Amino acid sequence: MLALIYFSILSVIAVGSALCVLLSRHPLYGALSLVVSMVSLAGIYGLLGSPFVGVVQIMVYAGAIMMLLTIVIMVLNGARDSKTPMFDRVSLFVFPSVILLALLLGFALISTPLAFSPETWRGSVALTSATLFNTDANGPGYFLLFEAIGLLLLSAMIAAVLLAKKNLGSKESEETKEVQ
Amino acid sequence: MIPLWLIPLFPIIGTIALTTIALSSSGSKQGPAEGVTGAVAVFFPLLSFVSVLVLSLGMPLEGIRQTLGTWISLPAFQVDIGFLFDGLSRIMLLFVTGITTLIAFYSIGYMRGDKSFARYFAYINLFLFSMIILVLSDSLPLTFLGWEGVGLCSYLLIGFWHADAKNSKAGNKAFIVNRVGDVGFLFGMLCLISIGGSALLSYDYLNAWLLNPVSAEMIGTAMPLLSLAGILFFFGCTGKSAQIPLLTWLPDAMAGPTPVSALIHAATMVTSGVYLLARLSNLLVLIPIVLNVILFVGLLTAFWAAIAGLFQNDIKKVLAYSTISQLGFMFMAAGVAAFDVSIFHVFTHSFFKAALFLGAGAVIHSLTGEQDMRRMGGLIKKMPWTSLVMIFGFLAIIGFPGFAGFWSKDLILEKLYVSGPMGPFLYGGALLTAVITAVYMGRLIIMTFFGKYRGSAEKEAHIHEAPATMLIPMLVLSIGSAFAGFLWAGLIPGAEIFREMLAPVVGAAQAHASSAHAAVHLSPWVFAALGTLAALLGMFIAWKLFMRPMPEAKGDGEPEGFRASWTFAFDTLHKWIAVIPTKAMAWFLDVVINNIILAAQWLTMGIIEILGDGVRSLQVRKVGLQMALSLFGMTLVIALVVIYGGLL
Amino acid sequence: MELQASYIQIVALLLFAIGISVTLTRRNVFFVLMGVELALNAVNLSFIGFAKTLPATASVAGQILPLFTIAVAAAEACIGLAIVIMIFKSQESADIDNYSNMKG
Amino acid sequence: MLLHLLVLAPFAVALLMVATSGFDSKSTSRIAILFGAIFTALSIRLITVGYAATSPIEWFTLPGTSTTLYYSLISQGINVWMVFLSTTVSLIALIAARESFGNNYKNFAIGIFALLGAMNGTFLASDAVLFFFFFEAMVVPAAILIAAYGGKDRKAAAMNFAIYTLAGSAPMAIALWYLLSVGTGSSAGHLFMAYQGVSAPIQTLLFVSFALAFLVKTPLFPFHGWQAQAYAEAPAPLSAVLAGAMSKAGVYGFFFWVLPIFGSDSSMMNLMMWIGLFTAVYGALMALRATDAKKLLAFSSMGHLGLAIAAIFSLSPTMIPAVLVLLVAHGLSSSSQFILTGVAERFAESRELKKMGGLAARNPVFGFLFGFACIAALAVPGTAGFIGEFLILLSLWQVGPVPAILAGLCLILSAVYMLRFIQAVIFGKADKVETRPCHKISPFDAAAVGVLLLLLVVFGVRPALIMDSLNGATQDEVVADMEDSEDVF
Repeated sequence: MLALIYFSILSVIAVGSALCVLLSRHPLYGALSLVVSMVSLAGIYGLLGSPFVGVVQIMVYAGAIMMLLTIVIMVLNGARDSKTPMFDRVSLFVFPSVILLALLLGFALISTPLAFSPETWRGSVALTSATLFNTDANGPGYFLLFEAIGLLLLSAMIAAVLLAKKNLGSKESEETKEVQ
Repeated sequence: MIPLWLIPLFPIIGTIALTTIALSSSGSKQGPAEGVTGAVAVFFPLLSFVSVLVLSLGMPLEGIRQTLGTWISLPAFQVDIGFLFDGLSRIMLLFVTGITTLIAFYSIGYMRGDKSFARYFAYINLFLFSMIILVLSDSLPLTFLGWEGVGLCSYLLIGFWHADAKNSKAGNKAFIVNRVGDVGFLFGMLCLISIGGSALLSYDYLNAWLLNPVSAEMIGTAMPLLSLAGILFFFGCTGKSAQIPLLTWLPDAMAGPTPVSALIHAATMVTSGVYLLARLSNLLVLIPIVLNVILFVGLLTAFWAAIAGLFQNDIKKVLAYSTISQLGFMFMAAGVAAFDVSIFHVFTHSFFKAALFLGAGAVIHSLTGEQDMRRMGGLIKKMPWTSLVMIFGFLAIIGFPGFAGFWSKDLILEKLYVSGPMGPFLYGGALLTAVITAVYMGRLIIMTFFGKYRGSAEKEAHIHEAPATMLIPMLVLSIGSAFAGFLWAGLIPGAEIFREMLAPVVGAAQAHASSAHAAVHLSPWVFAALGTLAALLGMFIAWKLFMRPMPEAKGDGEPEGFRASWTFAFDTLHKWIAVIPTKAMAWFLDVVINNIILAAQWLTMGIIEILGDGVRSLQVRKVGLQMALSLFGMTLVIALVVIYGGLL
Repeated sequence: MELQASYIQIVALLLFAIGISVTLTRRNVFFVLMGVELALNAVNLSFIGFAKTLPATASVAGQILPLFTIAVAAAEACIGLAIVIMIFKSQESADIDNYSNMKG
Repeated sequence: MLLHLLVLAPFAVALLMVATSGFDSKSTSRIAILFGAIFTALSIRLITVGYAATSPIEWFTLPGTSTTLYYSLISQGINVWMVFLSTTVSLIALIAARESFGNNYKNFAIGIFALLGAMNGTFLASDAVLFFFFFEAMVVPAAILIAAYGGKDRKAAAMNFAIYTLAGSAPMAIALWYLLSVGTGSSAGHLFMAYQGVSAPIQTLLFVSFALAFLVKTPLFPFHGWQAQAYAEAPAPLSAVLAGAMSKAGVYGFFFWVLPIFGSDSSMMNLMMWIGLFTAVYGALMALRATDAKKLLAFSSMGHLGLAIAAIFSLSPTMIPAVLVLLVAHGLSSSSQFILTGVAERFAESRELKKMGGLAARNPVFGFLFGFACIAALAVPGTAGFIGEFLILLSLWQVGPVPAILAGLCLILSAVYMLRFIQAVIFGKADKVETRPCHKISPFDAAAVGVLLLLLVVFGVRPALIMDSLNGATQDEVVADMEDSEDVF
């Protein structure tokens, strides 16, 4: 009962702030609403017994990613075209389909029997790390995925640096191009 | 004992060495050192000649056989690389290597100063290699290797001065016409394979099979195919030996350097057809129809070429037509199953025709490239030695008593006469041809050496006797053309060395053939007298007709009018039978069919492109729209799943 | 009244619907990016919600995969923002409709 | 391991080449040639090994079927030589490309290595879907290379090439999927059994779908529209690879897939033989009229491969060695001819036969190599081409005189157009091409082509070097399979 109350509060906040994202005009407001939505999602994760994912959600998503986004919005003045209409003309097309899709899927969800399992494991740090770094030959092999993610992040970093460097467009970068 | 493979090995080493010289010196301006190159070029043929000589002296009667290894080895098809050195290949090899050596020596003088000196000798050595393989091999496929090899060298040497498109066109013609014959050869081999497997391609096995009484029944059933094989092999021979219908390439082949004409297009390569007929004598005597075809083709060719020879103004062309004519004589001999006689004529012919060509070469060389006889004359005073050589060759070819051609031609005529009921007619035709031979050869000698010089003055100043490197081979050959005939002098009892040498190879076949019809007995002196009379008559006619002031030379020396239609009759025939249909077919395929295909292709491509463009125009620049569309589509799909999936 | 497993999925569904709507309808490029993040979050929630319906070992995978999703999202945001910065330099606009004249 | 190396390592090398410098083409070419040489050495090793197979690695299960597909490679008598051709010709192309591309060498090498891997995969795959995968994969690098490095009409040529070949093999994909869904496995034997189980009209449909892919790739008569254009527009080293190695994939497909699966259908086999013969004559006649040097070679190549197809479908016992030797000979001679024509094109700055000429006098080494290559191509005895053509003649003769006569006609016609080609390119007046400096074939190119030509002579004198690799299980297997359609698998 208590869980339902907490869940209701958190999910209302999450969905409500998500709607704020949809409806706010200034990107900065949108970003802040998104942060709120993410934090409340982290709460739901904790409520459901996956505290580690919740913590990561706050640290990485709400913390790092959204901060990065916010900084970029502020630096570039992301609201510069505030005169243009908020929504694209496609919206006429998108909203009905999204609503229809949501209805269909929701219907499918409701008609599917789904129940919490009493024996489910708590996603603690210990369990997560033990699973993630299980290098047994017969194990789940997540460590390989982990390595791949490491590579992905590295390459994303390099790519971002390269793109940003090109963006500078200064004489210096022109010169380095010529030297090559 | 010298291993047989040494004989072809020497010239191929020579080829490689000379190719290396030619290529490595290609960068330098003045070309390779001619002395060294010439020495290498003569040395390797000479080594071959010496080894053939040594082998010949110690040869057992049944010959020497050596197998180097397998060439093609399949369950259904087995060919060895093997050599067979017997009476026939001995004679062929002796004069092939000998004459090649002499002509290589002659060429040092003739080709002096040419930029492609080394390349020339590389080709000559390669030619010798191919010719040796042709003659020495013990099976038809390996002979075919040499057969195409000599054709290739002939092509390379005819087009030797390839800066002039006319020369390389002549080379192309020679190769292509030969290729047509070669395909006949190939199909002949295929026929033999169908009869008795690939083992039949080996000469020894073929002969054993043909002579074995056990296989008589099998031969009987295979007779149609066997006849076809015989005809096809003969067709191959007509290509190589310039007989009707594949004879047009030889006159054009005179575009090559004159020593090449002497070596390849007179003395050696063109006689390989006769050689092949002799090799297959056991097969041919079983199929009289093929023999008859050979006989009539030989007679027609001899007669036709002799007439055409009358009309030529180019000194080399006269010799070319006379070569065709003489080859016709050889084929006639083969056609009456007198294979040893035909080889004997090959042998003597190689001497006197080489001498004639080399003499002509010396004349051309001294006149700085003038080949038109109408601009010659009176050269006997300026070039006595050359004239002597040419006159020796002339006497030999017309069959003047005592000279080489006398003996061999006399034998051919005799064999023709005694060949059967048709004998006297054949004899008459051949004798008439012999008279014409004497006429056109007399014309050549008269126009070149007698009378007054008719060319330009600047060329007259340049006329000189040939240098020693050229003269020595010429003299050797003229001695040969004077005395080579005594190896088988029919009138002198016991002088039959040549026949005895060939007997182990062709003897059985000829015995088989001569048993077929009753021999006609007539004194050999009668034939000799008639032959001599023919030669004298021809000389007299020539003297009467041509020993008078010549009209002014004009044009390029090609015959005109009816002479041209006679000379180029077969060119025209080939053009209408082969060239124009091929061109028309190619035109049809290229212009009609190919364009239809291209149109179809264009249409298909157009449709695909329009479709692609249509799809692409949906997806230009509107990422949002596309995603919305895909979302809509996804929704539809899910709706369908939900509705028809039983959830609703 | 107890918390039901399907409630979580419905919340995830709502978040996803809002996320995708944001991505597809908003013209500002930052909103587009944020919509993607929102949709990813919804998927994460769905993962965990489903994980909790499974017993013992089977429930682990669903709780691990969101970690990877977050990591990928981080990489995506990183690149996406870098591209936005680059485009901003040449286009001087946050409106994605103005970007459409890039060749493609 | 050897097989894996030959198929996968080229892709790895292609990736590695990405990391090389695009500006120092000299060092890039060195490393590329080094790798090319290593692959050639590996392929020679494969020839000595002969029969080998990798243990199948499970790939995936085709949706809608119960058939599991494997990544499995096999080497037998014939495909070891195809791999030899692909590696050798690629190496030669890498060598020859040094002269032509300069700064773009790196990307060319990447494409060639990718193509090499795909070709080796095509030749070595023993699983039908794996084969098809590589067969399609070949098109991509080839088309990109044509589009990037070709002549004036390169875009259209690449487009034609890609669309033609991809569209041509699309029916095969469907037919293959169908066969897999009715059958139980994806080897040729399983497909054969599956084929036996379907009704006659579908059998015909399946045959046509399979044959179409290879008809286009080889190419044979009505589907050759892309070929002359692609070969002509592609840069010479690439044309060498296309003609010398890639075109063999079509013939190989006929031999290794169509014949074992559909070999029992004699009327279809007969039809294919006539198509092959017609293509042979057609190619020769078109070559006769060609005015573009590379188109001439393209048609000549088409003619030769038409002969090979005709021989395959003659189903004579001698056809396997015949086709093998002809393919090896054609691969070596046509690739060397294309490379030399590329050199001539650089000299004359045109592909038009009219504008060439006199190169023998200006550059004797080039003239020698060119003449040699052309003469080897017209099947003069003593070169490998003769062995191939003679055995093909023999195979066709066993079917009947008319096919053999047509093949003999091709022999004559090939002499006609090749001599015309020689005359137009290297003979004639030297001053036709005005004097420019640097007109020497580079010694490296000359040596590379020289080795190819030497190989032609060696194989011509000792064809056993090639044919001996057939003395395994393969030959009997295929022949037995052809003669009676019993289950030999």
